Amino acid sequence: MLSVHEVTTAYQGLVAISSVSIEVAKGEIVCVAGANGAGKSTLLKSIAGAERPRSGTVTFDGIRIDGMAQHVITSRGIAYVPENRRLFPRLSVRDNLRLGSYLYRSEANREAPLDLVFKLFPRLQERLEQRAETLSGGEQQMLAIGRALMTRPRLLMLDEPSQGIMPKLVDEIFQAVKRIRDAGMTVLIVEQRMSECLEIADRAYILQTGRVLMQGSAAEIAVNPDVRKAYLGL
Amino acid sequence: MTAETIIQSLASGLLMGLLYGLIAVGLALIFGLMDVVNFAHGEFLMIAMYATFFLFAFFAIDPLLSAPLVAAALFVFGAVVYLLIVRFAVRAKANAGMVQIFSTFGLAIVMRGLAQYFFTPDYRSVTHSWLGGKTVSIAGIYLPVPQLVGALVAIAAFGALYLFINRTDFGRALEATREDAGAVALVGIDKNKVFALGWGLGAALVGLAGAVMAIFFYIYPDVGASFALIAYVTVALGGFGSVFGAFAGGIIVGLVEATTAMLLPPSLKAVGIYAVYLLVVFVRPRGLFGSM
Amino acid sequence: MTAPLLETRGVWQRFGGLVANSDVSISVGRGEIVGLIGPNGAGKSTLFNLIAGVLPPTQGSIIFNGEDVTALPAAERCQRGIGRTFQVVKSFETMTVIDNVIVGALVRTTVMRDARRKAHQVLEFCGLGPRADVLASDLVPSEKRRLEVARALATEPKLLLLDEVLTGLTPVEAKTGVELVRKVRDSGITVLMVEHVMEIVMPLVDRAIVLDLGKVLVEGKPADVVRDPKVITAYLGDRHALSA
Amino acid sequence: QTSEVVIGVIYPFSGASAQMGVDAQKSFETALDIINKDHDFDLPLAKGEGLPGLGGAKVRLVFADHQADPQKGRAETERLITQEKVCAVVGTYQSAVAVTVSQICERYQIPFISADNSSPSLHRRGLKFYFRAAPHDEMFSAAMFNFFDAMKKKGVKIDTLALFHEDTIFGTDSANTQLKLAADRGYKVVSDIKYRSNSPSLSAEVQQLKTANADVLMPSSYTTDGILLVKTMAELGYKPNAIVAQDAGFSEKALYDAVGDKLEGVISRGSFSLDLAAKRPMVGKINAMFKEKSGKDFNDLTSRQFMGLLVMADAINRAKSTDGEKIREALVATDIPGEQTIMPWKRVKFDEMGQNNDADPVLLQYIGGKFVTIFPPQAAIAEAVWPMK
Amino acid sequence: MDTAFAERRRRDLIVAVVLAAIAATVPLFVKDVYVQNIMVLTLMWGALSQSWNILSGYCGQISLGHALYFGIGAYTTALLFTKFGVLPWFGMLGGGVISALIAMALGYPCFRLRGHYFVIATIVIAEIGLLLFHNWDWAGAAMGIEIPARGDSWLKFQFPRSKLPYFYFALVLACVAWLVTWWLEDSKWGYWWRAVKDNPEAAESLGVDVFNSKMGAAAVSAFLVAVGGSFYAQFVYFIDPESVMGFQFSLLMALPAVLGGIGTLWGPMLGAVILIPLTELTRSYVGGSGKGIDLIVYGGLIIAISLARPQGLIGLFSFKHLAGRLSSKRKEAVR
Ligand SMILES: Nc1ncnc2c1ncn2[C@@H]1O[C@H](COP(=O)(O)OP(=O)(O)OP(=O)(O)O)[C@@H](O)[C@H]1O
Ligand SMILES: Nc1ncnc2c1ncn2[C@@H]1O[C@H](COP(=O)(O)OP(=O)(O)OP(=O)(O)O)[C@@H](O)[C@H]1O
Ligand SMILES: [Mg+2]
Ligand SMILES: [Mg+2]
Repeated sequence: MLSVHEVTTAYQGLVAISSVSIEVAKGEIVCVAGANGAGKSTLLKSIAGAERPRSGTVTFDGIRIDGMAQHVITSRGIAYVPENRRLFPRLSVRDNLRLGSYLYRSEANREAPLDLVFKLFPRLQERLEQRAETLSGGEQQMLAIGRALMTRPRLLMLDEPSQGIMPKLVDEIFQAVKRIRDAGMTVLIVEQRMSECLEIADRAYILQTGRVLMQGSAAEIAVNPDVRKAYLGL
Repeated sequence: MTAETIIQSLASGLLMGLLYGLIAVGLALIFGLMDVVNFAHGEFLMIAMYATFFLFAFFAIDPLLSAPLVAAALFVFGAVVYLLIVRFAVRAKANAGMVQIFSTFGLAIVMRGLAQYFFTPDYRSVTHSWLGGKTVSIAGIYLPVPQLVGALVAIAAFGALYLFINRTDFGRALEATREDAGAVALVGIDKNKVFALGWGLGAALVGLAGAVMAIFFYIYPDVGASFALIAYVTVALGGFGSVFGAFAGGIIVGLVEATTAMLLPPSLKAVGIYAVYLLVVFVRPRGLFGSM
Repeated sequence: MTAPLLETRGVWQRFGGLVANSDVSISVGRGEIVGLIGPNGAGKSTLFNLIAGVLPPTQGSIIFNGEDVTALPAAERCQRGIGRTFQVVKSFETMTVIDNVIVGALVRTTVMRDARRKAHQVLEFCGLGPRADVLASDLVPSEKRRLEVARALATEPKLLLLDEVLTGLTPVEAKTGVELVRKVRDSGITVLMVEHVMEIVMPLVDRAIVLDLGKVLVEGKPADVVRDPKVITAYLGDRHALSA
Repeated sequence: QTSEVVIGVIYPFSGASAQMGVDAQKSFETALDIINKDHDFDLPLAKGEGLPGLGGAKVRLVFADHQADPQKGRAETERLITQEKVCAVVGTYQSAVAVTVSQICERYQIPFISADNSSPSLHRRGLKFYFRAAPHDEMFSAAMFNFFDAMKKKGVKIDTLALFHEDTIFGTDSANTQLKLAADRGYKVVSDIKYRSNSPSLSAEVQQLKTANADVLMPSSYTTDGILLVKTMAELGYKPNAIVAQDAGFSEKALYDAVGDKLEGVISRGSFSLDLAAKRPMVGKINAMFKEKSGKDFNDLTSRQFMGLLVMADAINRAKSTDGEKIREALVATDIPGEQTIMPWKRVKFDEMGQNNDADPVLLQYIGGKFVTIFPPQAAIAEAVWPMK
Repeated sequence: MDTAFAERRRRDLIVAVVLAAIAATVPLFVKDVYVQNIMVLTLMWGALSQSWNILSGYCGQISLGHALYFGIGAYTTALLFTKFGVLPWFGMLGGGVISALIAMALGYPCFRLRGHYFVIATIVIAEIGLLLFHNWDWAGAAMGIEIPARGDSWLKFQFPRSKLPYFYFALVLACVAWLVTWWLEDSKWGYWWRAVKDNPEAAESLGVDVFNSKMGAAAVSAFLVAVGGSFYAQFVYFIDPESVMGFQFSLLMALPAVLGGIGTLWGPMLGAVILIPLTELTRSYVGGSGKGIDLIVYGGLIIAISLARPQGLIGLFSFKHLAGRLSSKRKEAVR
């Protein structure tokens, strides 16, 4: 479904990822892990169109999307939840969610995803009229994921969704990701909580200083001794 | 001072206030809601008035009829200004506010220069129009018809804008783009399209105002300057982000102006407006109804 | 036992109808590392804001170092020795990393040379040394959080309030973070920290306070706290119940 | 001998009063045409080409824009003198700018003709190089009060006056003079309204005028405010017995184009009147020349500008030199009889302060779409219509 | 330690000294008074903009009402001199002090305001000042004040015949404004101001006295601007409310800083050096046509510069800023 081929992206000449290739098949949950600064976020940005790759190609459903404007990529069915969330701070929770479904502006289209969001994060339903900026850190994270779901994506990309989320909910989020996948979406997820993430993922990639260090099924990666030592701290 | 004088003054003030509102409604959208500074607002009004004038002078189209035409022309103009100039100004991350101020200030100067070049600095007026010079008098209180119509247009424009902003997804998209122009792409919104439409709409509202103003006001390249500051104060007084605020702001400005002129030498009547603005924001730093 | 460094006495914070903190009374002793945990939206960051003086509490008082600081503005509390980080980072974006930290150092000295030296020390301490001359806006999120810590440390606080500064780190890196906090404590600074990652909190803190729905739910040794059924249902969830 | 004489002309060519500058430009070009080409008018320098005193040297004008800013006026004057080497300067429309322009001219010993500034304080500053051929506001206002006195003698009731003036130098000066004259001659000023120029609305002001309901309304306003004033008066149903205006906006074509229908019978002071053409046919012909350039008839301002340049050129011609001091001497010696002007003046002759006291102002009344002279009696060609319409 | 930083500051100072020295010799070669006039204005606007930059550039409190302080400086000097014979040197100080006090008195309520509310408050306050002076008969009202000039005098700071003394005074003024900025930039105040501009809440948490930082910036800024105003009165010999307090003045004070680089040490001077000659020359050489071409050229250039270099022209002179600009272009994209 998504194919990233030999993508190199740089910030002002500083290469953040170089010749990274990954594949995501329809219905998969793919986890990308790696140390801080390894280039995980950069990879997602390059796919989402927030950064323009210097070279390489990104294809989504057989169509090249690198070089497309970010909003066009979103409208093609890729939802991206960035690390810093980028909510609309002075708009209410309700408006943030409504904007998520801007592309499918009809109440009928809204209901299903909205139900999903409220089922995943009932807290949001209690906070509908509150401004996004006054939400607690964790609530903001829920809203960011919720908003992305409202775009009815086929591919959902999450950058460290567990950040700032309480333990009980972390599990729920990963379970939610699973349910999201079961609802027909594909998920590409960047996570530090590798052990939890690998539990739900089908496949995983490990990045190191801008390159793919390792790839394989989640189960393989999870038992790999190097990974356990270097990334799981075991 | 007789009661009649006072009532007449307040009535005139109210009408004038609604006109200020009409002039400010476009600004309430661009400046108030979209949070983009447009220092050329007065010049937008100026070209709208010229457009009305020339439609009248060459094709004998009455301002009432030409108002939609002028609004449409201004819509295009506003969108083009956004795409050619403002788009780049809002993109500046560092001191975006100043960049907006000065690029639109530059635009204002250019527009005045162009108006002078093409239209000469002569003072123009729409001499005969259906409404021009007509007055209704109720119990000794005179209400000029053009201003009355202007007031109605103002109320309609505010109502429409209010519904548009608060009831449509486009309105929400506009606000979202203001909040974080980079993030709207995350929900598939093209910020340039949204903002170009917003500017077009704002300018179209100025076009309406210009058509109404042309009925009873003189027209020359610098005419916008007289209204620009008042429009700014009107929007800020009502509070950023609030359409209703700008409407209320206009009425308050008109009434305060009329009242001040009764109490102080008329040359100081603007002081009343400014003082009320200061008082309001000192007490409520977000203006009367502002959300930002 | 000496008087605690920080005490909140019956602190309330309401936002309209919402009660973010209700009757919170906690105390933090000198030299302690105290963990403040609790569900999302429990009112932890709000409590930090009350302690640091961003907001005046609706009710209640805050005693720091034996002095009632409830009425003091944030800047003066900083001078008294309360340093804090923001959960949603607030760097000075147009300034370089070193300049960000110098702002903090200037509370203690007005001699620029000293402030600069101090700032460099702190940056090294936090591992941001090589990024000193980068604009803060160019930092990645995890670096920004470290900058928050560095800035706060530069004010030479007696009490440091850390709001989720160790999130987003791989377990290995989190370990370095944990070491950092220990070093901070060893240099004589008392730490009150919010963190959701139990693997970090549990080994690090001397004591944990659990907030739920704005109230103190439980308080005690970390090992006891994580076993508390109330904490498990409200906060940790079943997985942790098993592992504990 | 010099083949070219350069004169600086300094006006607002951009900004709110750009129109004045542009009209002035046309007027000066008309005067230039008369000086440089051969015309059969009984005007100084009309016959023959150029300045005979300087071997037929042609006059060239350099226009400079002061944007109504005294500092810029000063800088431009300096530039004209030092770079363009002008030997004389004519200006400026705004009185505030005339202050600094005349200072600079004084400093460089270059004669300055204040063609159309009417602020009375200007010539009283002990300047040697300052000249004004036209009347100033005191003279204008005096003429108005003479007229009132005369009307009263005829039994017209004129007791109360309402002043309506803008808040820059022109309006302030004018109102001060009128207040003083009113006090001296026993008229009661029932309303003295100073308003901010270019106000977006004048309803409050007009309301006060209406309440005061004086026998005569005396506005001192520029074109923009004049138009708005008249419209607002109509809207609020205020119709004064008489309006006697201090020129400015009330001599502008734009104002009559806009609201002429509401101004039947308005009286304005002026120094020019087209009906002089009946007595002096060249006035009509010169007016036609100007109209061809500008599309407008001469008005009070443009006629004064026209005369300003002519007087200056005449002095340079008689000085037979472009030396400032010599020109000044020639200006001091100026004595042009009224018939050799396009104005209803007695003559052009400067007093020791550089003011021409023989420039009799006239009062004109707007009747049937044009102005007729109604005062003073020796210049009048019609009786005043009172009350207006 | 941090020698690079110390090095850069020293280099700035040396460059400034060299530039000032070069500037000081220019009038020896350029005798044309018109050009000299432009140089005086350039230095004056540079100094004004540099002073404006302290409050608005460094401290981030955008004021479009600085004409008020300019006017107060001009009026204090002119009134003291014409009414009481007080020498302009004292008037200059007096005007500066009065302006600084007024700035603080106004800052007291205004600094609570943020963003556009603040900007509009500054505009409106200056406008009130303008209207009051317009109607204040004792101060000449609309008639303005003409300062009688009778021959050269350093005591009275009057030189009807020469521009040089004005030039050197303006040069000193510009140098003082620059030095004050240079000095403050690496002081507690400088850091506080920038912190307040970027994020007042974070600044407070780091012990920054936000309110007093703004007050300090306002006072310094107003003082220097008022000195500039009083210089202007002496230079032009005539002031009236419109010509020293008009809104245009406030804008023009900000413009060089914005074009050159707001909140930077060199931006205002650089902006003035480009903008002022441009303004003067377009007006002088195309303004006389009456067709508004000067406006088109001038306005077009402002648009072009402010869009092409939103960070200011100063970026052209420094690689670091150049890099910063490139990155900021992308910043809007989601990270
Ligand atoms: N805006 C930027 N400007 C300059 N360099 C950047 C920028 N963003 C990221 N980088 C650099 O690119 C590299 C990869 O960053 P990236 O954010 O992709 O890493 P990451 O794997 O997501 O790390 P983390 O786990 O901390 O989120 C890092 O070295 C970082 O310093
Ligand atoms: N200014 C405000 N107005 C209204 N509600 C607010 C405001 N600030 C916080 N809240 C609400 O108060 C509650 C407590 O928020 P707080 O930020 O203290 O939570 P927290 O414990 O830090 O949560 P997290 O772990 O998710 O960061 C939340 O529900 C939040 O939505
Ligand atoms: Mg990342
Ligand atoms: Mg929190």
